[in-house]
Amino acid sequence: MAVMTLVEAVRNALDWEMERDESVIVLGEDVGLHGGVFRATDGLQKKYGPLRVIDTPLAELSIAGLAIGAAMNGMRPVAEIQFADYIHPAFDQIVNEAAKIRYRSNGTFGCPIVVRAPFGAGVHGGLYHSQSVEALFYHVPGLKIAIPSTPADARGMLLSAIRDPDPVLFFEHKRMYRRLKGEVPEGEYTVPLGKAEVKRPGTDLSLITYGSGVYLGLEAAERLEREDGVSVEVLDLRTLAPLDQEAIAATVRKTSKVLVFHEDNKTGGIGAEVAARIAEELFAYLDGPVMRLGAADSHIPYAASLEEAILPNTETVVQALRRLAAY
Amino acid sequence: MAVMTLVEAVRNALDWEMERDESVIVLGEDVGLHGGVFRATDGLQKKYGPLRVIDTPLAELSIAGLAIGAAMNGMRPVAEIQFADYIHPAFDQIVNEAAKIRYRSNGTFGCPIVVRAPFGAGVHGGLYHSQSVEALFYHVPGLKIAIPSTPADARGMLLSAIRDPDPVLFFEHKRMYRRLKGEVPEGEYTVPLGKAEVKRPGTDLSLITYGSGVYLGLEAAERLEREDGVSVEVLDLRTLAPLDQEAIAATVRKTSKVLVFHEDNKTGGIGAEVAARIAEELFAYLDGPVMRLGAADSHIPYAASLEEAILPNTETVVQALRRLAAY
Amino acid sequence: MTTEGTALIRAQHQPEHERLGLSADQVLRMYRTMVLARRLDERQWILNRQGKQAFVISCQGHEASGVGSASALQPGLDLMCPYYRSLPAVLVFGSTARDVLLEGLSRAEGPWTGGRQMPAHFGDVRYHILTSGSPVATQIVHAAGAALAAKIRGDGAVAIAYFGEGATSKGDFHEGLNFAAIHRLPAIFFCENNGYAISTPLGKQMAVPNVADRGPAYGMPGVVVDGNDLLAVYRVTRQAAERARRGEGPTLIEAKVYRLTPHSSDDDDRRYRAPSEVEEARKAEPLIRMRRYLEEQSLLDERQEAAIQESVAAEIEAALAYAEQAPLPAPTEARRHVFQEAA
Amino acid sequence: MTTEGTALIRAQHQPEHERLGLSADQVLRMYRTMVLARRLDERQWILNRQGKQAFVISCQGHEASGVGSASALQPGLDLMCPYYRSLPAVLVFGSTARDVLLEGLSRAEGPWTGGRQMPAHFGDVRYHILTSGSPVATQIVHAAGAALAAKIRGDGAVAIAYFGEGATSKGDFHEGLNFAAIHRLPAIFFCENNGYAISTPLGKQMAVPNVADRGPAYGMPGVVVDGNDLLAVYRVTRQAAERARRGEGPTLIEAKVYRLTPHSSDDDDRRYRAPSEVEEARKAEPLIRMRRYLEEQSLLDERQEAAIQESVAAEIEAALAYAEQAPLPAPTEARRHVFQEAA
Ligand SMILES: Cc1ncc(C[n+]2csc(CCOP(=O)(O)OP(=O)(O)O)c2C)c(N)n1
Ligand SMILES: Cc1ncc(C[n+]2csc(CCOP(=O)(O)OP(=O)(O)O)c2C)c(N)n1
Ligand SMILES: [Mg+2]
Ligand SMILES: [Mg+2]
Repeated sequence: MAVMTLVEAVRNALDWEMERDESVIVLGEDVGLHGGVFRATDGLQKKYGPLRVIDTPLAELSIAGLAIGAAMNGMRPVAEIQFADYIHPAFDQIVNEAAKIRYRSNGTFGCPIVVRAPFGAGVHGGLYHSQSVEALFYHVPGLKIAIPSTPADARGMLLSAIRDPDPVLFFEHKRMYRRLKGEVPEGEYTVPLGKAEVKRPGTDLSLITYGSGVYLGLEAAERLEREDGVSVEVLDLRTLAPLDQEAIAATVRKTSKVLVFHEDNKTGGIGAEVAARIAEELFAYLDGPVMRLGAADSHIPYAASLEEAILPNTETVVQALRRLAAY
Repeated sequence: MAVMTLVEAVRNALDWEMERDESVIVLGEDVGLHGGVFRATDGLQKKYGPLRVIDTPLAELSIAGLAIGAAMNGMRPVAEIQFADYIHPAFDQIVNEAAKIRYRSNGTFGCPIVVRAPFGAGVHGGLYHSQSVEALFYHVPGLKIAIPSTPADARGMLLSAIRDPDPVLFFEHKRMYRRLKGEVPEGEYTVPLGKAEVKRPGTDLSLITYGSGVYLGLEAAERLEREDGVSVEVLDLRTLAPLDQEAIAATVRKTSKVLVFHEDNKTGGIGAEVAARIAEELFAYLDGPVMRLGAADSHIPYAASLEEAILPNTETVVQALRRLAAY
Repeated sequence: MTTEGTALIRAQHQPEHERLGLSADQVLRMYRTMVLARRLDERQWILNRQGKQAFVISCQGHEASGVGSASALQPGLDLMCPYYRSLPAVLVFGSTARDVLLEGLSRAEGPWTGGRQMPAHFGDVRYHILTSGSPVATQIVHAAGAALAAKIRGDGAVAIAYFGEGATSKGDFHEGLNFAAIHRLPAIFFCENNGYAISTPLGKQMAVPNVADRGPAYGMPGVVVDGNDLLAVYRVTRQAAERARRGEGPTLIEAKVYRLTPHSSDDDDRRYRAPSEVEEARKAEPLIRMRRYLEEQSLLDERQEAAIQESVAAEIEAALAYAEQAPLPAPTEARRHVFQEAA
Repeated sequence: MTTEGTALIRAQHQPEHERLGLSADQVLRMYRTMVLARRLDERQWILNRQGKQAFVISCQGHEASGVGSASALQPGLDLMCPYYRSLPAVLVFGSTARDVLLEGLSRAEGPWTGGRQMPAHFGDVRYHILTSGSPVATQIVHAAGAALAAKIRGDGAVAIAYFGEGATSKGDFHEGLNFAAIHRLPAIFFCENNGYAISTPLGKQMAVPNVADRGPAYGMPGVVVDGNDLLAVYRVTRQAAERARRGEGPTLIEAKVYRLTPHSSDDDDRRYRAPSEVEEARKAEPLIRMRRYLEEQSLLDERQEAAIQESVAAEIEAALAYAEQAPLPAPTEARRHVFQEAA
């Protein structure tokens, strides 16, 4: 096993899959010669040529639309959106086209595309280099949404995403691109979509989260263990759509107290659905309210003093867990 | 008071406000000479001229973008998207621009636009003339979302929306455009945004809903009263963003059993947020799980036999209410 | 007189279809497809009035542009991204009257959508016709993507996108054409300019007289063709396909046509255009025009015309009989195919 | 020799700025604004290296295009939709060194965003500079919308949108220009073509040599101008503004410039362009060019040049001193202005 950063794991997965499967192509802004502004595609154009690693014009609608057209003609395109904040121009192509192609054709066409994008805040990117966009697509039937939180998951899940017969949105937390390092199995190693993972077992409280929330959550859990003697289980959803209902049920049944947490703002976030499901389906197991924590319902400002006031942090997670433990 | 259909109430509101305020303009596809495919703008171009009632090219991105630019230059544009299903090309302009203009300019600019669109299913429109899109915008800070369920609300809320200093998405259920008739106060009559309304008081169960859900809900409530002697309170949210938390709390405190219901598909819908809030903030008042009901997590097919299998109806609402009553 | 001179004179007198290398049989088949499209279209309006088909959107007036262009391509190899007026084109690629009516009546067996979409939402994987939805212009980008795939594989296929002039106003048109031109993709962008987008006339859609004027702005030829003239459409499309297959890149073709019906069965076109304008247009309509050509070339007489009409009518009635007895989609089907089902 | 002849000769020898009706004072002021923009830009790179300003995105190479075009408009009447390289243009409309550095250091008092956005996100309601975000090309449509409002009110204002050549690939460009042309709006679409969109060269962005070639495709003039030539930019922009005010509609202007810096402080341009190319471009850069012109016209000597440089430096240092002591935004501000606050 090699040690890789998150972005290296992404690149490695792309390389592996392009080597293995000729129909895999990569397209996006600056992905070729430049290797991507985060270097996720570094070296791929040199290796696979400009026909398979395509520098597109500055036009996200068409990045998605081209991927869809190529997918309907036998390719497995992996489109990169330079920042998740710039996926919105492609919203129609993703939501009205990619998500509906299989259904509207009565199952005769598929749309096996992956749309990758760096997302998330905490890098002083301001309103337009900080967004979490997963919740905007979450309501749309026909889309899968994956957010790996470790380099190993990133590699394994990206391979699964590329091989998936349906459109997958694959969001990579940009703040974790280089900070995170971890052992990554090489070769044929896949992590299935739709499977959550307990990143830290615990018995008293459940923290259900994903993405950067896993790290804040693990830190908070350790503090609670140390300072309060409270044992927190941290469940990393990994795939948001489809949700791993069994894993959610298992942790709730185990602890009966749950905090759903994400970096993204609270209202209408992924946490709303997770919490609503628990409240409806696992009501009988609950020893307290299903609590939620997310960023303030605000855009994300640039100045550090402002950004910090919007985003959750370990301290706010600890406080929420303590409120929950008090029930 | 005059009796109007829903679409007449919309037209009447536009006319009233264009007469009262020179800065109000209307733009969209076929809104001029043709008067709109649903006739919501019928006669307005004749009365106010082609400078204030503008037939745009077939290009929703720019319909929204033009409205934004005109709003920043002193106008109060009311943009029509011909079907809510075609609002997605304008997603970027609405989400990345309109919603963020006040925040990003530190409060120095505003974006007082209204984007109106007919939405909703049940008219055999298939995947692209049936969508509910409110949940796709619900997560975005800076947007208000209004869905009137009666002609009077439509007129009163649309006047409030046009006068609102911030962007308002105003969705009108197309199946109710002509079926619904009701008394509508004329002249200066506004219904404030952000205020829900109890459309039917009750004591045993709460049904929280909006849009077409109000009608299915009222029918179901009557059946429960008649057949089961169970009293159901029907709360019409009217404005989804911002939610009327007080009204929600009031009905939950009153009945302690709640069904959140909408025509839109369930996962990640508005109901998720409403249910999650109740589960978190009103846990102590609950005598049963917060139940949700919505369409199946599917696209909406054209054939009647298929569409009926996806959408909720009075019977499914009655069944859900009975399950709830059984707690 | 030199041999060359004789050849020249013969060429001048040579009927257009021969000059294009088309046999009498081939043009007659093209004409029959136009007739089939028209009659199928008319039949659907009747079904609509009978309350059997909830919605109709027509190809009437678009028969020469659809048949002429699709006939210049290679079914089975080339790819088509149709729009809702592409009935004549999809018939050329392999779709049948039965397919049309199964979908018109939203039967389970409908090969394009199985009743999940409104009529005229073409898409048949067997014939390389990519699935289409209702949003205008999105398929233009798909055609560029399909052409990109063809170029990467080097399989020699050409992708054609069909769309109206209203569709050219959307960003999809701009981005699709721009990309195709940069990468010299084997694509044809075929605009059927019928002068209206629902009620919106051309002058409110663009400030230039021709959609084709935009080709050069992307670095591709823009060709205007009389969309009522089957053979002219065939000629320019074949040239575009040859160019594409030579690796020289895409072409924008604008066929000037007229929509002979209201926008759809939900539309009342008297609100925005004079009936006299429609009547005027009927005089130049593509079926009459082609019939006259065939008569002038002595390829068609009244008897033969009647035979075609009869065989088309019989084909449609047989298809309709089949479609009417075919079962509606079962409610249990409704939730399938949101995602691929486990094998 | 006739009087006419003499006038002609005089005109031929007349300095370009006089021919444009600009006084010596006016061109010197324009030159000073270019210098101010350049020095402010350079200062921000130093602040970046000092760890004081997290991000810089430059206008270096865009000074003549920004100052020349904005100077041809009427600040206080006309509207500007800037992009992140519009520092020279916003200085003309009223923004100051202090504004720039307050925003560069993300201070609460920053008049554009109060520290909510990255540096170079211009927008000042006092000067009719509409607020800008980071998404490329969206402001092109806003300019059309602002021009529509101006036309409806008949207030004589012109709206100008600034953007790079990369931005022209987005649907926003297409839809904005198309609408403006149809409605003959008083708008100017001003493209600063610096040959790259981050790493992507022009040839991967479009298959035509000039952005301006697209103007006629929308029904508006497309004008190419040497963006290193202040007075040439001024001339074509003034013509476009006059045309707009006469009600004749919009103009697309393409100023050919070169980006003298990496894309931003996060970019390493050696990955995709040769340092020699940058060196070559420096020889033709707009400040040197304008200085030479002023010297040739005897409007500027070394002493005067030194005086300008000194006064600019002093202005910047005073602004920086102010900005550095200005408070950062209070955390309590963070949640404000999502919606308008109750009065
Ligand atoms: C994105 C989008 N917006 C609006 C519509 C509604 N609509 C359907 S067809 C049409 C007009 C299309 O005009 P044109 O492209 O000229 O094609 P035509 O119908 O004239 O053949 C409109 C506005 C749509 N289907 N998609
Ligand atoms: C919609 C969108 N996509 C991507 C980006 C990231 N991005 C910022 S600037 C830029 C290049 C812009 O190129 P161009 O328009 O030529 O302007 P230049 O920077 O060269 O002046 C890109 C890709 C963005 N800001 N917005
Ligand atoms: Mg048309
Ligand atoms: Mg550039």
